[in-house]
Amino acid sequence: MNKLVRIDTHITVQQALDFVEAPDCGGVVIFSGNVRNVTQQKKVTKLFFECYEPMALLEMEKIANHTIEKMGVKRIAILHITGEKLPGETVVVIAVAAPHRAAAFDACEYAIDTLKETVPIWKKEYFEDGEVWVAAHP
Amino acid sequence: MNKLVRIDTHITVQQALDFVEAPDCGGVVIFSGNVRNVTQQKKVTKLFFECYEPMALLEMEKIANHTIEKMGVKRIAILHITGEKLPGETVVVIAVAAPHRAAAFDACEYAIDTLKETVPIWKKEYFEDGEVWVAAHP
Amino acid sequence: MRVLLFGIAKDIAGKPVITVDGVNTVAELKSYLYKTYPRLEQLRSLMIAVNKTYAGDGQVLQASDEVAVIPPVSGG
Amino acid sequence: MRVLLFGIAKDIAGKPVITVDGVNTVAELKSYLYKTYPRLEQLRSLMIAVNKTYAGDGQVLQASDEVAVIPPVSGG
Repeated sequence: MNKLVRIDTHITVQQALDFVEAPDCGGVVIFSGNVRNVTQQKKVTKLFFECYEPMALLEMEKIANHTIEKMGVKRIAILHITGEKLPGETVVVIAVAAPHRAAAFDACEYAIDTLKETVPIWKKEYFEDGEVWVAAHP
Repeated sequence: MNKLVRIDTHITVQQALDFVEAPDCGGVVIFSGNVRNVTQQKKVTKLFFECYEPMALLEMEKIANHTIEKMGVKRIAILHITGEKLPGETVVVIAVAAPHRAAAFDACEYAIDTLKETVPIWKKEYFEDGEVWVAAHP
Repeated sequence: MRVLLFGIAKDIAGKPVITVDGVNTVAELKSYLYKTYPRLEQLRSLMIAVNKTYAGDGQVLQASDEVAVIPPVSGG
Repeated sequence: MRVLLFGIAKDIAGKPVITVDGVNTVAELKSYLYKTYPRLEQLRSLMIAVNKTYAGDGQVLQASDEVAVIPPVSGG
């Protein structure tokens, strides 16, 4: 297997790294996204992620396939959490192994950019005085 | 401290990640370089890295400073091993935390590209039938 | 036809699943949704997924399809 | 003046430190090195570091400087 897509309540960089690392690829590029403690000058108390899980997994797999078929990637892991997270906790990890590091950088950035545009996952930010679904309104 | 540069006999992605992660940055980009088992169709048995350590640390620090002062990076860790390594083992790790992920990708790629050009570290590849200092000759 | 709702769309409808009858295409479903839940029109975008794939307005809906309302995504 | 050697330069010289006298600039040091160890001329590049910083050919050398011969680097 050259791709791993997973939605879980807890994910780590190490899981993704362990999946993609192999002695035939010299370089691994990883993106790790964490909950920020402040957004638009407001203190974030927690986040909640809701997933349309079967479709989200399919969209994550499309991203993985594109990087392998078109971008020179050997192995890719795309992990996303679901449920509640506190500031500092990891919500998404993408790890890419490729023979050429420029390809690994390009594919990892493509994967996180595309995930944020197409994968049906929704983030609700909780503040001390309320809550909001992120990016829902113009 | 917003930068960590280290040359050691053993390094891990987790060390670099632990240093740069903080709740004020949403994204971390990591490059991890490993010993490949094959180079130019020849099986690699081991690698040996020699460092001019005090100068290498200074050059690594220059790279770190540039990413923080000019590329929008909040924290960066640059780790490189010295000594012998086997195929699959990690020889370099660069982790970058930035408020904007595009900046983190750019800075991480800049850091590894520049490290390979300027930092006085030399790699000797061992094959079943000999050994060679990498990139020494045209 | 059962229609799944997520994120803010679920909050606006007040439930995670609604039943919609008499719509034959994605466009007709959207019209029904905007009429029934006007606050959906204020969202930055509204996509419909049919059988776990994004669907264009012209796509014909079958009773057996898995249909879902996808408000603006914000993963990662 | 003590001159440190690394990587393939150390192998070519057969030792990690050499003593060089009568050179006043980086250019003169390089000439001395090429004359004494002709195989150094076959390298892809040869840099000199003075006090742990890359130095241009015109840089003047002091007896107290930490001088190092830097063959093509290959870290990472």
